[in-house]
Amino acid sequence: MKNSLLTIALLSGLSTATASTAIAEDLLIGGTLSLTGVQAPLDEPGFRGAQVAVKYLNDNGGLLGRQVVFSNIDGKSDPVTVGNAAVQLFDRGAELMVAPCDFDFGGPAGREAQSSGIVGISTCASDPLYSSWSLGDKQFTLSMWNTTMGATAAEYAYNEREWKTAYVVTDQFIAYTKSLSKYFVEHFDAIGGEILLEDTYTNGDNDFSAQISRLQALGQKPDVIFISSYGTDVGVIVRALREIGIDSPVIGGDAYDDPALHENLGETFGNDIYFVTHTWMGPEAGPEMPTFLQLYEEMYGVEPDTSFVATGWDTIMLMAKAVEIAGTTDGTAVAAALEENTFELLTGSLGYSDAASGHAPDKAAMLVELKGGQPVPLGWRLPANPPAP
Amino acid sequence: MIEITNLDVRYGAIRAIKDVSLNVQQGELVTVLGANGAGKSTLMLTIAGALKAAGGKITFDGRDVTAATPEKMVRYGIAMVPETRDVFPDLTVVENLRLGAYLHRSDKAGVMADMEKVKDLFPRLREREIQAAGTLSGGEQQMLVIARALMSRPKVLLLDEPSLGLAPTVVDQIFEMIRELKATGITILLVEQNATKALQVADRAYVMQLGEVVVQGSAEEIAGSSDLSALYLGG
Amino acid sequence: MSFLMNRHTLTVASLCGLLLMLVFISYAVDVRVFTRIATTLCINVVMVVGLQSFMGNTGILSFAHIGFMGVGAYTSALLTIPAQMRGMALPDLYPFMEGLSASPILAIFLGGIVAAVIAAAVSYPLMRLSDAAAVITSFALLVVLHTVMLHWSEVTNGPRTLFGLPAITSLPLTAIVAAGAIAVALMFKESRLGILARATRDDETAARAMGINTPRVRWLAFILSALLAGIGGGLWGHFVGSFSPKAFYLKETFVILGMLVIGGPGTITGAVLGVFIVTAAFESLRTLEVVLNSAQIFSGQVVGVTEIVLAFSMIAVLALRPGGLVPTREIGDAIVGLIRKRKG
Amino acid sequence: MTELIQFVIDVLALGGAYALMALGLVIVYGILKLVNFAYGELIMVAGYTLFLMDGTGLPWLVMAAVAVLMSIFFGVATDYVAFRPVRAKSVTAVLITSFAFSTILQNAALLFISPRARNIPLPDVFSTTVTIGGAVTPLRNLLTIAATIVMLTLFTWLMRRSILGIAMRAAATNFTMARMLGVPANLIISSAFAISGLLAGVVSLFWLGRIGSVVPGIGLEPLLVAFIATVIGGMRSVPGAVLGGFLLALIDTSLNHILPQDLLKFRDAFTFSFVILILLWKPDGLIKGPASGQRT
Amino acid sequence: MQADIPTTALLASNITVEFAGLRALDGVTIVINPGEILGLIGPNGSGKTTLINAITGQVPLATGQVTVAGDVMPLSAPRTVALSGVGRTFQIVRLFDQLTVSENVETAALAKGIKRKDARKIATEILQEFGMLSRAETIAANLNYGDKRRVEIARALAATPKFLLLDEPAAGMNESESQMLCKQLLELPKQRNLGILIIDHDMPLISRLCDRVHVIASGKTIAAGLIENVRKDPAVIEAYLGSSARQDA
Repeated sequence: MKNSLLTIALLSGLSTATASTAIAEDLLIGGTLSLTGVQAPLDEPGFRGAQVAVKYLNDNGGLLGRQVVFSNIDGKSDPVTVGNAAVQLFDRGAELMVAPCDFDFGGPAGREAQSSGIVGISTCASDPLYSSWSLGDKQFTLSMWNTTMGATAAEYAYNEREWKTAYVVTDQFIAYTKSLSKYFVEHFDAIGGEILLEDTYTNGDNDFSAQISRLQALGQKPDVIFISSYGTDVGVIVRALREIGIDSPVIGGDAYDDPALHENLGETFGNDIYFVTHTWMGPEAGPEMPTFLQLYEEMYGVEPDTSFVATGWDTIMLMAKAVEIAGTTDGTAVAAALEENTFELLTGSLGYSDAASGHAPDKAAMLVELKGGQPVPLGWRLPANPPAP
Repeated sequence: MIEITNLDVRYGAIRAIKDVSLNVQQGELVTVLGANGAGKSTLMLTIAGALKAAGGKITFDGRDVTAATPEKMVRYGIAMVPETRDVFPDLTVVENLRLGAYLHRSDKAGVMADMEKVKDLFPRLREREIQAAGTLSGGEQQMLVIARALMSRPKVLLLDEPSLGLAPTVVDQIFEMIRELKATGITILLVEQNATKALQVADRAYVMQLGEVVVQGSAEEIAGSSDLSALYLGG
Repeated sequence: MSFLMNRHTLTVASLCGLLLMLVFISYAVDVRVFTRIATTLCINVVMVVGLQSFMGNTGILSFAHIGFMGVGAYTSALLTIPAQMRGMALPDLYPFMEGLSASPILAIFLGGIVAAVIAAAVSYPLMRLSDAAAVITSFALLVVLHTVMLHWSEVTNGPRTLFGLPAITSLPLTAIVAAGAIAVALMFKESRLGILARATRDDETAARAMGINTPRVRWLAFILSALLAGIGGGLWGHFVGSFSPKAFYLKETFVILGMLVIGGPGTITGAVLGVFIVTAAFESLRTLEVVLNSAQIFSGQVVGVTEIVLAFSMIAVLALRPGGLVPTREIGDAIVGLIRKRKG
Repeated sequence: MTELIQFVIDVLALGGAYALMALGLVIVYGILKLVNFAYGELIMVAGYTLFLMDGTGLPWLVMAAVAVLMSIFFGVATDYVAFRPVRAKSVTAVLITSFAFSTILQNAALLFISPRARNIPLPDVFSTTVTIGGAVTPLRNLLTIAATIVMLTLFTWLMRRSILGIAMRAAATNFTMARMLGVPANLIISSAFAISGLLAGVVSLFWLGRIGSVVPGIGLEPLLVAFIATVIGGMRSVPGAVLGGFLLALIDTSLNHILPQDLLKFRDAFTFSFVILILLWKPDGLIKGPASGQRT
Repeated sequence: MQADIPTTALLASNITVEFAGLRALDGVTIVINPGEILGLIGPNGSGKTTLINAITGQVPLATGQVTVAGDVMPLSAPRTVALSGVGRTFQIVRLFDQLTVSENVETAALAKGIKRKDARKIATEILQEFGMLSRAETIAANLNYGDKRRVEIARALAATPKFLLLDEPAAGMNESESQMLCKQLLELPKQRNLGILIIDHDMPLISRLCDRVHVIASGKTIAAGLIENVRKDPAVIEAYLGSSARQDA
């Protein structure tokens, strides 16, 4: 019994060992994007976008003359699994790491990449915690930080629409949801708006009645409602508000950029909702977008339905451009290339500050409106003076 | 009608019934006597299908029913009135009776008629029909379980210690009813500790001791034999 | 000679031998993934053997075990996250806790002690209950612990990922702790308390009629079980480096419970074997998942196969072999029995 | 006044859903004295059935009926897969197998459908808002209350008047005796699971209607709710379960209004501590169920 | 009456037990003296087992109290009763099935706070006495029925009780097993200054073991005293055979 057990253990060890001997000429990019769980709506489109980019690179001669292999192990929206998956990928010889969205899930991959001396880029982590300060000098995020995202929302509300009072709901779920509210509140306050009430919500509660009763107790209807939440819960909250007759405009961050959410809200509830996100999947977004749209449709047969597919493409292309500049995949050299250059991407132009100042991304945001359950682009925005992290 | 041959029943390692053979003919009232621990109730539960036999054979109307489930036995026409007097305490008297007629649930008119019949037989139950069975007195509960058993239109009624724990006057009433039941032609197997009473109504009797049948014969023979007290209280 | 013949020594020796072999193989193979699996396995040994101390000896199903793992992990985290990281990792931390610090090894054990203290404080009255009521209260206790971890931002950083634990957990360390857990659990099982606990498990009424203080005996078993869970949690925390309260909830409960139920809750041998078997099965299935994924048989990604297989195995084991694979006899007993048979 | 009306509607709608959930758990517990940990997954099953039928063009009521049927089917399947093989062995074993079955269903949903939230079709009336005495409330809330009344009436009729209901009540107190009257044991148990599934199916329509989508883990909350409600109301008492459901809704809604935000997030911790205390005080729950029948 | 009872005896006085309104015991008073074997007999359902449960604190009393060697027992406290020196066996054997025979016997000593090593010694001695030492390491569940019964008695003895309440100890034993048990039981009271209460249906066995018997029927004491007298007591015969037995017999 004992022997057969050990044999099994040994065999499973060996099988992973053989799998790890990748063909030396290929350039392996590891990914720990979550294809399942709460994170999937953000990561899975990124995964699709990344595959388009890899095919594009390989069709055009690869990278540094080597074919690119992108291997993603499902991070299952679980920080622990993400960390394990990252280690497994480095054992297989991954030279670059595509980390999942958000600090909570992307962080473990970033930390493992850093300890292996490898450059890791998160497709869409926007919390300023996702920085060289917390993860190390070889870690970057493709996304703008929440400072920009929150400030963009605040400026749009106050400056462009003259909504003077706001009610803010913060999902306590992850660093992203908390800091997005924080920077919105900070900036809205700074430019002259008034926060009527800040309330909290916990992801998965599916019950918004307590918050509604507190909002109603205010006796004043807010000009705008800022909801920082995640996944289907955004839909739950908006439904609950609308059902009870609160029709103030709702504004939020890139978590709203999810077709499932738009469908969930539908024609009835999907109105007067605005969100700040990475880009717009239409030719009006930028010069390279039509090419990408065409490649994407060739690969999947459908049009992309969220801007998160662009984050996947951009992450791979950003890596490729930096590696070309550096001439190697060595962590230090690639990191330097990223720090010193500005890159034109589907999600706008992007430059980083140096490691000492956190690898803060310098990037514009796209504003989108939801009308009758359909997203409509409002254009690029760059807040004049975003709050400091 | 019931033919038991070489029956063995075990609780784990205990042989509660050892090699018991017994028969009951149509229309007969047969009583099984014996002190407690003799295995009488075990015998009844085994016939009713609630316990499994370890050996031997039980046939009913010529059909082998040794391994039949309790549900099956009722269907075949054997109704059991256990000594624990299991009324469903939260159900009303009528609900208890309706459940007794579970097998005939599609025959609504027939069940209504049966219900009237048993209420005639036990007028006390008519008085209490919408009362929860748990609130009845011990004697009334005993009537209810017998009445409920009758609702299944049994060919054979298994009565396990119907006098247990009842006041003497109530015991007399119960035995009066058993006599009346017998007059209707139903076959009855009666287990009793109260030998005197049982022998007064029975046609034949078996006496069990520590899991075995030690004496059998007609009610008169058994009643006449002087060692009955010895069997119960030792000699 | 008589020392070697002691069945308990033999049990501990055999089970530790299994762990030693695991360490040895992992060094021989020298693949990081294998080492990680082996390390996780050893941590699971601590967890499952801990659960066995309570469930096996008292016969009461406990859902709360994994909650105490969380307590241990968070305690250890509070004591070891470096000062410069605390601002980011625990932004809401109570000021008086900012100065807390201990060496990781010490912190892991303190985590166990804190878990044991909390278990001791909350569980005594629960130990009066049996059957369904006992299970529901342990389930409720898990929900309470989970809710507190999820929302006590000042200490746990709320539902958000806590990071910055020094990654000191190595395979040798976990193997040593696992061996220690096995020895402690066996000592407890064979001690006065252990026998009394098992007596209450087999027949509560008889135990009471004998004057056994059932709640107290169960309580002590529960404390030991929480102590081991806390230590397991600390080890795990320093292994993965970052986690959130989600890591200590139903899914993980299910895995730990599955390992124990399949192996056999009645014996420590069963508990350890359960961990090995389920881990081996899990890793093979995970490989299968990868294969299925690349074959693209299912529309999307293949996920959850491991859990489904584990669940069916649990049902099968409970239906066919309710005591698990090793229901009553420890491996030491079996060896002694074999030797005697050969001699006699 | 407006606030009061709002409060009452909220409590009744939430309480109705809670009561039906609790009832589904109690009906099985009453007969088998076993907790069905896979109960919440019946709600998930109904949700995914709705999702899968989206776009078939069937009238919503037909889809709802099919969803409820699926929930009933899986209720009975729970009995066959998780309970029957181990029922006679031990309480612990059944608790584990039902937990295992819940895992199977959840992961099957992960595997065969999707880990992502799926939108479910909802009738237009669910998005309608009505005003009663100045209080604005979704029509769905009123429908929930109506459905609760209908279900409770139906349930009461079934348990009081139908022979099957009487048999189930009888089996809850004394299983062997019920069998000795010709009541088939397995039929009774399967019926209990079927009714459990029916209740879960109906309640899922309203429960999921609030969210608009279904995920594999959706069943946990209803399970927890049913747990608390039954413990408050009495583990084996049918009226107790209903009362427990409404009481829990009252407590929840009141806490929402009274508790400060900082403490509100610990609400589950409070309610579950309360559950523990009740069980310690009265292991059978607050309202005593039917007498267990067996005399010593 | 109370004054006559030696302070070393077990006295259960005026015991009334009710189950849901049903009176299982009604004012029963019983005395067990050290060094004697007292038989407790009565027809089915008369409340014999309930009396043992009442004495050991396992069912709540409606009235009455239990005194063990002068100490008044608190209500519903089986632990206190057990630790005061009252051991018992059960109608349906209740062994710790997964424990070995030796461990089963040890538990009783361990429960009293005796150290593991000493408990083992006690167990060994008692098992030797019962001729079961060769089975010491057997898992209790694997014993045959008669041995289980004996282990249960051995276990009760390991707590060095002052009183032992045996509920049908010979039930299900065959003739030779029950003979052997009889021999062992007869020696116990003198050896250990032990008071034994024994319930059994086997009247020959009772008459062999006991001098004195106590008869209850329908929860009430109907007779008590020497066995020859009790057997002839009309009330007893009536209780066993039925109300009109006197006239008929």
